[in-house]
Amino acid sequence: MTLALDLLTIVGVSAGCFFFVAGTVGLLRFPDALTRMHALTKADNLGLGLIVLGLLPQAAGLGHALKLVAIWLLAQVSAAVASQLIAGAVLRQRSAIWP
Amino acid sequence: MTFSLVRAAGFFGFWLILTGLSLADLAVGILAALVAMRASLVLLPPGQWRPRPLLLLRMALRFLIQSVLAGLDVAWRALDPRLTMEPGFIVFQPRSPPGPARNAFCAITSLLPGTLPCEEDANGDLLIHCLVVSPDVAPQLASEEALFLQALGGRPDHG
Amino acid sequence: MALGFDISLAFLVVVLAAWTIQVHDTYSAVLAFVVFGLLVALIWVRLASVDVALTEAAIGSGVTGALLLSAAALLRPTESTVAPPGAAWCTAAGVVCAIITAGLGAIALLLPDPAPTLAPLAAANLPQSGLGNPVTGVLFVYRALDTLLEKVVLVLALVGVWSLAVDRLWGGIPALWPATCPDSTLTFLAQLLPSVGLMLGIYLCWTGADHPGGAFQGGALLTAMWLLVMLAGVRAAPATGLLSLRLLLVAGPTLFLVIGLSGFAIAGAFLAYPPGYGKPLIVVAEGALTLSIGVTLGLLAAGPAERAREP
Amino acid sequence: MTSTDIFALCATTLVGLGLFGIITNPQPLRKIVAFNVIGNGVFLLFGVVAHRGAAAGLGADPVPQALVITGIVVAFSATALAVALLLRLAKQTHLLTLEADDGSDGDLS
Repeated sequence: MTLALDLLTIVGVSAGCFFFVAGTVGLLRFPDALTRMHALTKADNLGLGLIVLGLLPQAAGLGHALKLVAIWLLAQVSAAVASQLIAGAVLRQRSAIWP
Repeated sequence: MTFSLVRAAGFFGFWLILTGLSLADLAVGILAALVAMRASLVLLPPGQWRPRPLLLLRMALRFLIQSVLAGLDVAWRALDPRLTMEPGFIVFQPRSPPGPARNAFCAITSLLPGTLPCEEDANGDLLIHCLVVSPDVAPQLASEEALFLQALGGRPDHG
Repeated sequence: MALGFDISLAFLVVVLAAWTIQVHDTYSAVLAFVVFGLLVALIWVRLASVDVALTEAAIGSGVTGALLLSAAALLRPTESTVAPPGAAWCTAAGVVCAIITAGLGAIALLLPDPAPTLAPLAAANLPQSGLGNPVTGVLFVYRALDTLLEKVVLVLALVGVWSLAVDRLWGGIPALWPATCPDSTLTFLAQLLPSVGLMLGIYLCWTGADHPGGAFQGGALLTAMWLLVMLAGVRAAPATGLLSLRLLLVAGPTLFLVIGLSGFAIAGAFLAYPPGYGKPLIVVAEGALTLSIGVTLGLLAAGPAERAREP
Repeated sequence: MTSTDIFALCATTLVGLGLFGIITNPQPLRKIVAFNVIGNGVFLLFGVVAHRGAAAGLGADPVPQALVITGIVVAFSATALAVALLLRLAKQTHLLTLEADDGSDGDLS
């Protein structure tokens, strides 16, 4: 049983790291600021979710597990809002240069 | 009244997550929950929404799957050597009234596959940046929004 | 494995610091400084000082970052007017700084072994205070005078900032640039997050007696939430002349001072706690201090009054 | 070479980098940022000393930790005061150097 749980952790955390790497690759390869925001928010959100999922079996009790989930939710809200704020700022800057 | 109580109970639940069950923490927890409820009522007064728990749960599940798809989609595009995408903007006319409901919908949209709301123009239309521009995006968003409004319990034709 | 992690962490921190110093654009420098602060907080975790890590992340990186970012945005138009110093001057400065770094490094590596420490003393006397967190113990029992004076420094700094307002605006409203779009997702965040942040602030303050956390960390969280609400334009910044605001500012230090003075009567010394009442008194003082610190830090970041008070 | 030594060297490098920034960067705001980098270096040195003094079941000596917490807060208030002074200076003179000016006063309204 412990082995299965550890295996879940290893798989979850590795998959999470993979998505973080993919998000970073997107950040470097995508052509402009707006497409990069897609890469960062969506891939990192899934990456963090998978890491949290992987860490759940290692949590000492329900309280700890729920704390981990709360971290993910808060990060998700902040990622969603921050990406839109940056996108808005990019657009305003563009329209200032090419009105 | 019941609405405030539901919020206070939610905050108290959050406190229990933070501290665990222990008697000494409970008094402070109740105080903290009341403070948080007061703040949340001041900042976000209850509207005329009647949230439906079951529909909300279904939407949360759908959103979870969609955000997994969004992550996969972006990761695939980033790692694909051909870098296939046709970025561009679409204009979306939201049916949700301006305010918390529309803002919440924007926040959800930014985590759905391929869409990122950028700004709201003078007519209240949303400018949405898409990784792949296609005529399917707007109807898809409209159906997401209808689900969202249904779960919130508002009338979709409102506003 | 752990050593490899530490080396890459230290390397990243140094690179970010160099970037902060050298990059041309001030705004980018400040952004790099914020990331730098967060990574320094990670170093604090590696140095087994979680209380400091929380403070560094919240105040050293977060609130300082917000303050510096707004200043960088305001000063951007004036940036290009300044000429950099010549190459000879930079080389000389570089040599001097390298010598200082090398000297400090040698001293740091040649520190006496075993290191002198007050940890056993602090640990042995901790049970008397009823607290579980040794850092809170040091802050509120052994070095309580430092902590009290520090609150006074915070208030004095705020008096200094406020006195930079033009005379006729004294007691007016600080200029926090409001959000660019009146009703946006930022508004939503400012409506949703503060209640959760308030709970976390109270939690950090309350748990600080026994676990990492405390008045500074909790107060900084309150500050962050308040700044968010003001910046999103959900609530306006308060007039600095408001009596209730000023009472909030001094409530924490005053209560702490009263507890300290009453120590003369009930425990025979300034800032002494009667046996058995240490923890409750400290928790009460910490609660009031958290509120005062939160308000003070927020007003420090908001700056002097720049608009007249509405009559 | 232990982790603590690595962080000690990191801290001293930060002090040197910050000092270099204060000397060579002509813009006052950059000097304030550099001052904060120095501050972080000094605090980290305290942290190294605290970590070396780990004993009695504590991961680090709590006394330097408490001093650093106090220090971070005081550094923030100093930064806030400096930034406020700087913004006022910029508003008053429309200039942004600490160089002696040519005698012509700015707009002192």
